[in-house]
Amino acid sequence: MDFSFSEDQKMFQETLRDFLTAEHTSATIRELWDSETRRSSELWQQLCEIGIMGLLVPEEYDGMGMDEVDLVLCLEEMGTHAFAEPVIPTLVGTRLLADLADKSLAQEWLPKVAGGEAILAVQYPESPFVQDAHVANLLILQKDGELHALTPDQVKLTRQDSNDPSNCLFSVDWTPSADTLIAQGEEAAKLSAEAFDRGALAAAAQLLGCGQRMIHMACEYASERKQFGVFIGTFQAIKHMCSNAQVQVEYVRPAVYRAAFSLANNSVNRSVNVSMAKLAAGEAAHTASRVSMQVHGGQGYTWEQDLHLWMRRAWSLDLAWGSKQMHSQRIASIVIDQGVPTAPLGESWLA
Amino acid sequence: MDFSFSEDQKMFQETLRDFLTAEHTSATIRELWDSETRRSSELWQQLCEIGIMGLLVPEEYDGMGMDEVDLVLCLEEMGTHAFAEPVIPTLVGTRLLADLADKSLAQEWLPKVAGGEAILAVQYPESPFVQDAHVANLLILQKDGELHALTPDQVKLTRQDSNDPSNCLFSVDWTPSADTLIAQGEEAAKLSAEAFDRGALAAAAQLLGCGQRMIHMACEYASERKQFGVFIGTFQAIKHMCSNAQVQVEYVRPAVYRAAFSLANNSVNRSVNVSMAKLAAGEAAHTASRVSMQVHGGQGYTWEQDLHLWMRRAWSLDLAWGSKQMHSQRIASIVIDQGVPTAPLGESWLA
Amino acid sequence: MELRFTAEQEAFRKEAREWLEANVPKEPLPSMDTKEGFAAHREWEKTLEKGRWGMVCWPEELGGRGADLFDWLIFEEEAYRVGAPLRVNQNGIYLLGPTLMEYGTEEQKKRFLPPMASSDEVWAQAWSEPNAGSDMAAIRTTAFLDASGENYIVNGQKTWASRGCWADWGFGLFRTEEGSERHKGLSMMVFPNDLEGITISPIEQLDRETGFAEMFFDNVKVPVKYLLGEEGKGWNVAMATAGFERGLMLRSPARYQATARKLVDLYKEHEDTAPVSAREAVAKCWMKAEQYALNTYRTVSFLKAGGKIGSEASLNKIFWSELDIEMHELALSILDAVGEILPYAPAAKGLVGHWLDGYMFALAGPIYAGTNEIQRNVIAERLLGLPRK
Amino acid sequence: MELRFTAEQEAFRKEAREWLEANVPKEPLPSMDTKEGFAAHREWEKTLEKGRWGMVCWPEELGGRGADLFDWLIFEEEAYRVGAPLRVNQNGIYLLGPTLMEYGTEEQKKRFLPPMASSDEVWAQAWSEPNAGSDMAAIRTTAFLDASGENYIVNGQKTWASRGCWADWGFGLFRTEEGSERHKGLSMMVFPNDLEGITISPIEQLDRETGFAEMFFDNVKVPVKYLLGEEGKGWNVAMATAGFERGLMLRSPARYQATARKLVDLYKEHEDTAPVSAREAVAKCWMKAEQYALNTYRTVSFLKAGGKIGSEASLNKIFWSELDIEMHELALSILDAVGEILPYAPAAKGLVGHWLDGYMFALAGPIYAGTNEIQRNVIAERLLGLPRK
Repeated sequence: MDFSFSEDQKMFQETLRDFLTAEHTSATIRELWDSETRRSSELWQQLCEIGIMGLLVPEEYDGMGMDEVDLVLCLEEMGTHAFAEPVIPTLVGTRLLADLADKSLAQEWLPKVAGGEAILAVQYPESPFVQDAHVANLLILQKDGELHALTPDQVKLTRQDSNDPSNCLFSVDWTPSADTLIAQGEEAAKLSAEAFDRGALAAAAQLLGCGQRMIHMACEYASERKQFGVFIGTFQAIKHMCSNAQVQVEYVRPAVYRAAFSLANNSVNRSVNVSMAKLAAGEAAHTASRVSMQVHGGQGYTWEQDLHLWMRRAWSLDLAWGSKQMHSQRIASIVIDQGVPTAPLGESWLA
Repeated sequence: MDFSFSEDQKMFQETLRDFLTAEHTSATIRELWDSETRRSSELWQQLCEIGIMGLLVPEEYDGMGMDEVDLVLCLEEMGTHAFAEPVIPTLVGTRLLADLADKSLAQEWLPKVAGGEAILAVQYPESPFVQDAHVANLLILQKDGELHALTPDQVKLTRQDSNDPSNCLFSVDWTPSADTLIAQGEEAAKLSAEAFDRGALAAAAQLLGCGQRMIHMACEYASERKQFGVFIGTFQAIKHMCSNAQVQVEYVRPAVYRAAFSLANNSVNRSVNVSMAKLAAGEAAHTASRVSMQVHGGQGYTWEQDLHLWMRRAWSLDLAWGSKQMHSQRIASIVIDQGVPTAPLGESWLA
Repeated sequence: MELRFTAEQEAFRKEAREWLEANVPKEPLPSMDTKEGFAAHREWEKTLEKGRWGMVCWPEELGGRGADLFDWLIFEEEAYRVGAPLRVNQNGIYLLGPTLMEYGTEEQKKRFLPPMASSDEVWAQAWSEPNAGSDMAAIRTTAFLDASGENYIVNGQKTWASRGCWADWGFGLFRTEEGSERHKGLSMMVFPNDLEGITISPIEQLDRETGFAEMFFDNVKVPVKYLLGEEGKGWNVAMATAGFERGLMLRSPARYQATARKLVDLYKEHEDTAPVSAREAVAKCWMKAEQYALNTYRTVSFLKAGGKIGSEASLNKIFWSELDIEMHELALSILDAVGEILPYAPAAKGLVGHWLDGYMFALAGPIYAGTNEIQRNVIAERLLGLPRK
Repeated sequence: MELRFTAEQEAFRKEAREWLEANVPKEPLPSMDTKEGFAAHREWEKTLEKGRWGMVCWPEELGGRGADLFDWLIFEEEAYRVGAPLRVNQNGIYLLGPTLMEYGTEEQKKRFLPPMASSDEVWAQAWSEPNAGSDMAAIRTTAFLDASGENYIVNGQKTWASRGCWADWGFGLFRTEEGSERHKGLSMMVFPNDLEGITISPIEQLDRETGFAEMFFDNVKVPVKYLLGEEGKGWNVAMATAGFERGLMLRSPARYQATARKLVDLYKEHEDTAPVSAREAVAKCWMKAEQYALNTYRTVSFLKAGGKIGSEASLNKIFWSELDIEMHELALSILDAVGEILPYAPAAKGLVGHWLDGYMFALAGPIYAGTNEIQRNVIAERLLGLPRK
């Protein structure tokens, strides 16, 4: 029993932090918003050099063969920096391809993923849209319980602009065929469920970082802004709203880490653990948004102030990979209808 | 269109206020708690002398033939003073007897009610218990859609002690017979529905007074208690929690008065208007309880401090005549399933 | 107590409904915080004026109907019922108008009210300054009388001037007494926005529209006749205006009742997929909108009987701003994954996205017109009597 | 990271479960805040001691098992699983015990820990005073050294002394330096409750039980050997104890997980009549209990790796106290009209009423061990770095 991260895992996070702090400022985000694809191949290359995209790629495909526990602090760090490049679908697609019974797609694509030459998009039934379909080199799509893999020339995309300009959503028109089919029946169901949980965990981790950052922004602003002759951070109203948000965010942390462990070990409670992480993270980030906005006052309502970059991230991450309400209903159905799968207070409930 | 009360109505409230302030202190409540019946025939007599119990009794039965609008401020005042004598069941029973097709019971009992010689108890299906059955001279009970009237010798009572010692609850064992039957079929259904709404409005009005009083108690305490060298009422945390409670209570007021008007005029929206009043009053009183308790700190947690007398009233009034959850579900079913009975924003929606 | 509308009120409602149904533009106007939207909304004001519906409770000579506030509430209900455009001159008709009627000279009333009623002159408000937000008494923009005694010379900066980009006139609070502090020495003034020395710079808000502006004053000459109320007593005048803002007029109940009814419809459309908890939550929102309306009718009864409202306005401000957010959050949770799509995106089909727009706007509610934290202080100290220090 | 229990931990759990199932009284004990309940609970402590389950993470020579805090958490889970009695000596074993181990002299440890472990000596805590509640630094009860230098002479009044009515010993904070103010000049001391000059007066609480007492000190002689830590440095010692109280030990996660599971069962029993919104609310409570447990395991991992916790304890205090109220309110709303019936009423059938009892107790949660408002100040200033002034 040990909840702590290894030195390697923490160092990985620090490397990423240094990179994002230097290369991915709010000015970068605003520039990307004004760009054609809203995605940066330079940032993607650098990310791959750090090793993030090869992390989940098995060693036989030139990757590092590591797991979600190795990754989760990095995902959190991306949330801290409102980093929105298509990391989540690519990671989810990576494991999906690696886990296919037929290894040919993995052989073709995973070395490219590890090398930063391929981006993956993954559809899941809980959303009508596909994220980052416009920059994906391979799209893994679902229809009638089947999984299909398509190349960009095989799909027609319609852009669906989101409230979060960093969130690139598309409706995808496509036709399934025997050539595109990669899994069906039980295999497809299992892979699809795992993919969804993996995406949800990743989004939860980013929400955690994002929520914590918005609280810090609020505290910084409240320590600089004066009204009534004092820093507004001295007012209990401000203090207590920040504290309440912090309580929520703090309790998200272990839920996210536990969900990462559950995924890495395919625990029997994987789905409910992931849903808890995603729901709790979505709610905490929402509280942090509201509090930070209120602390910033009118300033927070301007385009110029950076807060909204993070608020929009929080909103779109909350809706991605199952919204709060979807996960809340999934938890209810597992906890109430199916009964908690472990014995009441006992056995390996933690994992 | 006029939301204001008449001078007479306000004067009635003031008379009651003076009486309760003088004769019904927290010491009175504590004494009653230690008494056999927890009810005071002296207080009841004085209340009847003021005229409260005859207010709803039609003039032909020696009453004043007035309505819920004339009454609602007095009910609120009772809540302010945590006055728990069996006013609500007696008022509800009064109108029920008056509205029966067969007038013989009204002729027999209503002059006694107006004269302070009879107390009524009324059962309603939303509760397994009957309030004040032990002091009632006539019990109006329900079974299988029929209404029955029984005298104390015809029932067997089992005391069910409540968290609120002022709330005297009983399970009632009884046998319906042709002799006890007073209404059935549509008549019974109509009278029973009206009785329930009338009881709920009365409880809502008492909750309103009770909630407001608990906020005032909190503010008084916060203006006297010092910590950190200042009155605790100077802390924003205390101020803001009291303000939030006050916002809630303030918006209950017109909902309660409107429900009284709807009952007095048997408006088409009577039931949903009553449910709104009861739900809003229950929630506001609950918030006021929680806030007042928190402001009082440890003091509020003692038997010695008076706050809990009002807290217990709020709890038991909330559960009486349909709980928050019951009324919330009734509102949902009327507003969502049946559709709002008035046109969208138009016609006489207010009444 | 009589909560049924009179026959006259019902007739008034009928007339309003018929006129509105015949005259409200079939297509929603573009946002009033864009140049073309502002013009379109000003056009709508002229249409209203022609029908004598601009401010029904204003005197007939101002294009009103000399009606009471109940009629105004009824008109608002009917306007929201048919989805009439919002009021581009709200700073004028709802806030400055009532203030002028209370504090203005006869000359000022004659000069300003008619073109306000017709929206020939649209008004911006200019309270806040960069360092005077919640703390409005920290105002530093000065307006000192010049040697001739004919003009105030205004210097400084205002911010969050709503409608500041397009409006013709502005009003605000200025420090007229040298060396004065806090609430003292302030005066309320109106001014044409095109005076020499005024520079207006739009503030780009969350939705990239510019409903607000910064206003810079560089030795701007404002004639003394534009002083509203007594010199040095501006704080009281401003508080009266703020009371209108927080309280009765800025946010008429029909606005929230209309949203609540749309929310019920939205829920019914999505009943199969909405979270089970949404059902009671929707009903509760509907109830709160109703409570807000009831309280407004109650307040109007009280005013009609000669009552005055003061700090009670703070209760309103908290109630409507929190309700607005609650309703929009709930709608977005019912819409689930499509809730983030902008109105013009194909999948939004022109409707979904308006809940998002509404939410973005609602988020500002607990901030403008005095943050809800300030309102809670007011309630605690003035209504509940908690000690200031 | 390894979130599976080790084979040793599983074996420990099995042993604990078997022992508890064999030894936990079949009938719940009377409340520990009644005379007979206190005695019965002390008896249970002796049973625990015999099985070496009193404090599993204490050293073997104190009747413990030299186990780590993970084992303690596992033991607590198993204890709540079978509904074992609560710990009457919690002020001793959870709060003073760890403090003694950190600040006590060897002699003090030897003198106090063994009878604490066996509950031959049950402890009361005596922090608060009538004018020092949230503001604990306002303590006025004095303990000045007498001329001989052998005794402190204690005068004053403590209040909210939990278990004060029946406990054998007490500990508290006293002002030992004349003229000192606030956090300075305070010292932590232990004392037998039957010393001459101590008068104990029960405080009747909401449920009419007397879990707390007032303690009056009238020239009470407390030997200097009962000073804990340095003279004048009592604040630091007390803060360490308060950290245990708010943080890890006072409220073990299993307590809330057990309540959450009961809540799920209650909901299932009443699924037909419960409000539709209760379903998601129940699931959310279950989730929060889980989050609290996870965070505790995380904290223990951190401590095991040599970390120290300070102000983080304030986060815990808010989380468990609010969760406890949330769960009990939800249970009462599911029970609806029968929710107000006392446990002994016939219709309560012995079960329903316990949710009410639990709720009454939970209401005190945001108040004791430092009000949640104080905790929010701590979080804001010490964890988030917001300015004090």
